[in-house]
Amino acid sequence: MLTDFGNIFIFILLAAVFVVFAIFLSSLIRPARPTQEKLLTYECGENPEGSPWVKFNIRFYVIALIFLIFDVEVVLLLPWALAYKSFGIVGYLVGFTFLFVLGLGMAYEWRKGDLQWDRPKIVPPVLDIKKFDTTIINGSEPQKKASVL
Amino acid sequence: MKNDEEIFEILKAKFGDSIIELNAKSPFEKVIVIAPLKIKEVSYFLRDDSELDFCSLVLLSGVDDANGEKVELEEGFKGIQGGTLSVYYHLESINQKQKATLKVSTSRENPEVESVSDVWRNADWHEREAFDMYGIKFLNHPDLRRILMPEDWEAGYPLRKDYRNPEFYQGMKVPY
Amino acid sequence: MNLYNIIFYLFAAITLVSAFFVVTTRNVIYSAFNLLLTFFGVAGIYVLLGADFLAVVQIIVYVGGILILLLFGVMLTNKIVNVQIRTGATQILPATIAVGAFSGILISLLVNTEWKKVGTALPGASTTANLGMLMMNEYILIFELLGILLLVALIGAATIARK
Amino acid sequence: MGLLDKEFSDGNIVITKTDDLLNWARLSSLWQVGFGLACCAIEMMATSASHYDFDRFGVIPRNSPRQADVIIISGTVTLKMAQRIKRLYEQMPDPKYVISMGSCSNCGGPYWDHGYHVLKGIDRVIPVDVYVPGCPPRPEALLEGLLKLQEKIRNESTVKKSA
Amino acid sequence: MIKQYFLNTWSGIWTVLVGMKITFKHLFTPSVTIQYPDVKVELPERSRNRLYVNMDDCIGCDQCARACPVSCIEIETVKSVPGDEVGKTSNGKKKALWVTKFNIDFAKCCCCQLCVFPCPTECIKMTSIYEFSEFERDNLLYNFATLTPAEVDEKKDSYAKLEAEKAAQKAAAAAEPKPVAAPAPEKPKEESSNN
Amino acid sequence: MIFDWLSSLIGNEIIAGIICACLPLFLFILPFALVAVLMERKVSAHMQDRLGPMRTGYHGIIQTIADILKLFQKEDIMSNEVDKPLFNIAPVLTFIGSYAAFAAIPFTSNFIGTKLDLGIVYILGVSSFGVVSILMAGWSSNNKYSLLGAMRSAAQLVSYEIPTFLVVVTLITVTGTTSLLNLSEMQTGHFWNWMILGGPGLNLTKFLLIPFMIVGAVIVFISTLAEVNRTPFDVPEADSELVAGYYTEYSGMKFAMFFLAEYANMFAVSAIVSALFFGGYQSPFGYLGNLLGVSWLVPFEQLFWFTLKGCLFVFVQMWLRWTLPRLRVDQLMTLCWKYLIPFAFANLLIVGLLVVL
Amino acid sequence: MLNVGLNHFLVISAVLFSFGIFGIVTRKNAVMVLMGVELMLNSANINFVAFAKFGAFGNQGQLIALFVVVLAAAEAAIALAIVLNIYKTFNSINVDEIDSLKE
Amino acid sequence: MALKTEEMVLNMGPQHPSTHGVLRLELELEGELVLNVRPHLGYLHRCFEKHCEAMTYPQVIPYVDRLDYLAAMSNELTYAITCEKLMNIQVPERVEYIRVIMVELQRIASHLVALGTFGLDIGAFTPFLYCFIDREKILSLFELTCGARMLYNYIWIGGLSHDLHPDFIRLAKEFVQYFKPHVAELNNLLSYNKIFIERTANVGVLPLEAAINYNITGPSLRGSGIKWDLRKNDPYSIYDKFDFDIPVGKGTFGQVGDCWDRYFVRVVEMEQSLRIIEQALEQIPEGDVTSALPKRVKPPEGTVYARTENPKGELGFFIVSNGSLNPYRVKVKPPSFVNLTVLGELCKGCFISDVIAILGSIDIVMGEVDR
Ligand code: SF4
Ligand code: SF4
Ligand code: SF4
Repeated sequence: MLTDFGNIFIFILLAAVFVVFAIFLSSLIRPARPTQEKLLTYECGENPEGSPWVKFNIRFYVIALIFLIFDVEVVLLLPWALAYKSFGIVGYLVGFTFLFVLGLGMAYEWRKGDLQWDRPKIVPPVLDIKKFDTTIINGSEPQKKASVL
Repeated sequence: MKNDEEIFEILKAKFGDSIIELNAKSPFEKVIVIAPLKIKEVSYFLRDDSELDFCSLVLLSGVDDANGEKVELEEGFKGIQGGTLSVYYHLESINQKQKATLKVSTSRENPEVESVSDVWRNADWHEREAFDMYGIKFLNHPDLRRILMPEDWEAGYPLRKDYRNPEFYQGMKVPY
Repeated sequence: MNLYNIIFYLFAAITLVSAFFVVTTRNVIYSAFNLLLTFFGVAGIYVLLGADFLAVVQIIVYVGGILILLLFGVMLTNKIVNVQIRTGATQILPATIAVGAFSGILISLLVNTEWKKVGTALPGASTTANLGMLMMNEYILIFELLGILLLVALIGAATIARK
Repeated sequence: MGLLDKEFSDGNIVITKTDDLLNWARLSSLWQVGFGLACCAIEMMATSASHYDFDRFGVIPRNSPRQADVIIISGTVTLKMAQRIKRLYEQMPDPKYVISMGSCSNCGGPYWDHGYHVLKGIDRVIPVDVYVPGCPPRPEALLEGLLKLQEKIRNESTVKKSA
Repeated sequence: MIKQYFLNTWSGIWTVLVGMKITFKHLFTPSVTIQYPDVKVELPERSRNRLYVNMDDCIGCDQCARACPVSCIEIETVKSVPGDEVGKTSNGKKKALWVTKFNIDFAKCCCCQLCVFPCPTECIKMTSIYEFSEFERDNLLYNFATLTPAEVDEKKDSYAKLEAEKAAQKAAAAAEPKPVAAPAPEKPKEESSNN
Repeated sequence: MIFDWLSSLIGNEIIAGIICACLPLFLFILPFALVAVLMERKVSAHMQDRLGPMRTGYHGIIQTIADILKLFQKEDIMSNEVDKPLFNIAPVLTFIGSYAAFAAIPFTSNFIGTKLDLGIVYILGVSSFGVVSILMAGWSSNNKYSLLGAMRSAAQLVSYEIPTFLVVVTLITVTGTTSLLNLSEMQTGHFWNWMILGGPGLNLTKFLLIPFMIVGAVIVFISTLAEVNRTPFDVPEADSELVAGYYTEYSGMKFAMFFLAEYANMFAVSAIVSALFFGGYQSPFGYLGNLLGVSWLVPFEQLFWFTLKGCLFVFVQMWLRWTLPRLRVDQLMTLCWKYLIPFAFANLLIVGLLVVL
Repeated sequence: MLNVGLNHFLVISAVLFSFGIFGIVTRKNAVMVLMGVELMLNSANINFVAFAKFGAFGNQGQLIALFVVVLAAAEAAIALAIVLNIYKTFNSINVDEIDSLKE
Repeated sequence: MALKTEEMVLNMGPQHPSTHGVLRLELELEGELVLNVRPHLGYLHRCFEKHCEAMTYPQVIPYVDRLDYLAAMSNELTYAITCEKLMNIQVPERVEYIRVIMVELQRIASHLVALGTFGLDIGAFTPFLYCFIDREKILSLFELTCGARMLYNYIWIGGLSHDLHPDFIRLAKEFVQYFKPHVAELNNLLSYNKIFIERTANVGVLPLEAAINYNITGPSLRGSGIKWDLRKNDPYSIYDKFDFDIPVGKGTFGQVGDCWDRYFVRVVEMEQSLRIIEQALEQIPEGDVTSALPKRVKPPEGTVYARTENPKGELGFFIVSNGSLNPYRVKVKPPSFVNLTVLGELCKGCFISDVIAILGSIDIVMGEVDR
């Protein structure tokens, strides 16, 4: 008996076998001439400084956190979406409430700025110099905001 | 708009002995010669005085005057001893529409000039370049390293007139 | 020994072996990647149990969500510079004995209990819709509560992480 | 040890045919390290731009040397750069080829005499397959150099490339 | 705020569509590619690629070598002895030097054309040949001198003989022996300039 | 069903299954990848007034074969610093992730790898293998560019799963099925039955649905674009920033596998978009086979339309790629979380309401 | 015995559960502890589903399992956020160390 | 954010697709954020200044070409002007006109590369190739005139190496007509593209004060909103005869002085150059181009500094002459070099992708930076 998932399993196995086989086949004819330099990590021709395996940016993490919650939410919605029609408007309202609650969460995150990448306010280079008067050079033409779109 | 003489007079009045002379030898530009260790003060004044207002440093260039004695260091090779290295500063004021050229000269054996990289930020790299090419030491420079040549270049300062190329660098033959 | 059994043993092996590696490999990253196999194996077992929706959910949530989060967590919280990310383990021997004993008892209990068995027929083709109906009928409150739970988790997690 | 590392004594017909096929593949798909040095690099860019279109010859730039077959040294190689180029070259997987484009990489070009910081010819660091003269070489000249290189590859055999 | 939000959405979509329209239009414009090895465009007459020296016209004056910033031209000449028939240039000048060596190293040449202008006989020229890649760098050193090595030796010998004769004559003529100046090709005093 | 037919022919389901699994790989993906890579180069070339590969075969038609054969001969570098087991597994996993999706894609009405009811959900699920494999590749390469690329990629892929999911849920509310086969079957007949035009049937709801379906289709297209890392969402492998992203360190055949998986993915997502909104394998005008009464022609027609639609979307992907600059990482996230997801959310709610009313 | 029945699944789930516990007690890394928890949750789910099939639950078992998955996700999110927070405070996620670090 | 991720030092370059040659940037990263950028130069240090000391004045010109190899004509003009100032040579009218035409064409060509590669850095490949197609047209004009595509050795001290080709004026006019719509196309394809705007507007804002203190010149300075163009403010050659505008950054989509402004200044500058070319093509007088060439270039003793507005900014030559045939010292004021100094300042606190956008927008040429 081969169920639908059995087929999928065969697909997966086949994919693995295909890749392994292709790589194996190529190993029959490809050369292998490792040298010291060749085995260095590539970094634009420079010596890599330090390992890349350092702690990583938290931003990605928060994204993944939020994602996980939404992921399960959608998973919960799937059975709902298949079934709610039998319950008419009540069924819809159930899902609506559910979505609404999560929408609240989303709005909260939005307000709190979690959906956007933190970026420190870029301080333009400040120098101990006096303000520059452009009118001397530019003349006093009004600087209007041109809108292209 | 002030001409070179006027600028010289203003500076002379303000800084006295630090301003050495107004060199008008060249037919094209007059050069105000300044004592090497006073250049920073003068620069600050030049930049901040509203009459002068030299807001930007156009160019900072080192020059090997090669006015010392030529001595035979090794066989067939002439070195130079004594004499001076100079640094030229070309300044410009955008608002006042005026230009000025400053010059400092310092001894070849121990070339030390006050750095102006605080005054004009772009002087930073120009000074590093002058250090790289001539070995002029800029005092109080934030980060005086070689900039163009490799940092482990040991054969001296290539734009000096008595520079000689090494035979090998990191195992690579240098001359043709 | 039919195909079903073979596949069952296969998945059981995948699950258990990889789970074993998860808890014993010293490299956290390896553990995390082994977890992938475990989740996959468990998904296979769900399939064998006729819970296809759950199997897919397992892949989506565990592999696509939790595992990624764990990987990020590992990458984020380990000083990996120069040191292999290895974590120490404590009290291996006592733990092995205790856990071994515990699992022995558990297994014998489970096996020897006479579970009330009802038909072994596979549930109908689409479990998903069934689940949906069930959810809308009997577990509607839980469904909404889960929504609130997720909201709280979302806000909580983000708040904690942001601190 | 792959086939490309072995030596074959003489012209077995199958081997020759395989040889031809493999050579054909290598020569028609020369991926280049996307990498420019100086003025010649601009001509190299012009060569890959619409008017001359490197892509016609199957040459596409890959930024990572790991996936490239040919490195075009396009411009002045300074002593500071030479070690990096050597490393880049080394990091390319075999079989790999080098085109030296322009006077500068051929022998220091206009800088051969007084250039205290110019490497007088890239062949002092890495083996060169084709020298393309010119300063800068016209795009056509570079293409011709490429054709020459293809010619060279066509006549290669799977015998180890003398590198 | 809200308006900005929708405006952003709209301008995002719209400008993308505008861009797509442009690229789509280009999909059907004929390509500008020159199919090089099959089609070779004719280069303009002034095009500067490989140098060519018409040795029949070259008088070995060394002007070009001195004008070259890269010093990639190497010329060696030997004076002709009176009996030799060196030949004439096409504009009628009489040649006085045997050009024993006329090397241009195209591995160094930067195609700047500075050597072309000072040539009195216009025999060094830029051509439109650009296809001369080589597998070996040494092949890029072109020798334009037409004399064979044997001939070169012969010319050198005969000139040395002439010199020796002259020296002998001088020695005979002069009361005390004077050191003979090393034979050097006659150098015109004038500096090379640009036309 | 081909599978049933095969198993009755051979008499062994496993072998039939294997053959069935081989079919898309060898009959479809590999040829498609060959064509698509060439197509990419040709399309980009002609958009840029160039010609593209010209010298291998007539107009370079066998360029990709040369590429593959060459990659075959390339040395496989594994630098000292890499984490060898993971480095080797990553390409396999990548390809598994992209190939497993093909199991549930209906090529014709009677050829589909598996008649899984959960087809579309399953496809979205297995794509997470891709995420893991990318993290694996990036991490094991021990290269900063790789790791940066992998991190970006993972964050991007997971984020963009949400809008896709939401739109899929929207569609489920309309159609009540999660199987791509059923979904395609529903859109049979003529193109006005396609989901983009409100689905089958002729009533008010259908017309009300049209604008929302278009919004949904756009959202799905954008987010699938992001899921296959195509411009303008190609930040993970942004070649002007991160050299080659997470496969910077890969060479030779392993790199080829990433490449293959990328193109397979491209087709997979195009197929999904077309199956969801554009009738899948359905012909827009009815079938010639039905008209002529030769029923064996129908599957071929279906395959033709399916391929055509898939390729059309692949073409649009390429078109976009050669038109647009790329976004920055944070903008990518902003686009997803602040634009696509809210839109998809609202879309879902409105469509859900429309359907029950 | 080889024919797969309920007991087989129960055994698997029990072993998986034990591995989970083993992980929790032996590993010091907080993330590893979390992985152990995930294993345990999975084993519990296997039980639910197994009983859904063999027992008298019907599909309810599956639904409960689905809820457990959701809970697990929420738990993982919160727990990892906490781990992160701990890490920020103590610069370590070694459970023992944190134990001794807090006053 | 309390969590400090460890700093990661990432080398970008010398072999990197968007460092425009062989610049090496050492980025200190915290995740995606850039904390610090340390440029390392010198990978293309070709000892230009040493060569000058060994060459005669005319022989320097080929080397001058190789400074900013994207704008060789402009470099030659600057050098020629400097030497002419030193020797006090007045060049004929026609020469001036031809020079202006050439230099403005070169400005367009150089800007095309700048814009194209900027697009490439942002990720748009196609505009890059469109730019190169147009550039190729300009190069063919140059090739027609002096035979070389990139490095011309055309503008000599006191004159030109060749007169214009008889076809030149016609072809140049054709080019001007051909090119005009292409600017609009580039704008539609790239400049006004929402993604492009998002990537460049409000990124790398360079305030005017800083720009002037750093002595940033050229389009990068004008992007910060000041009409400072040597063609108007310190006229050389015959620029005072032409009617053209100086575009400045207006902060159309963000703050004044962001990447988009710098970019767009270049676009508008191309249009203005077209205007200059059109006028010059109309007014060009007849005459001889070689009449003022000095027989030998032997300037008197002295120092001189002269400068012009190059595509990249203010290029100047400081020549110390000791009265011999060789310059005693030639110091270049390389605009790219100076403009690059501000990079570290601009990149603090932005993302990796922004570094590339900023670097692309200040448009450097390594040949000039390293010399
Ligand atoms: S050969 Fe000529 S064009 Fe090429 S890099 Fe050297 S100087 Fe520049
Ligand atoms: S073209 Fe220039 S480099 Fe070449 S030989 Fe003539 S003068 Fe020398
Ligand atoms: S300048 Fe002309 S004639 Fe004189 S040596 Fe050179 S090529 Fe011969």
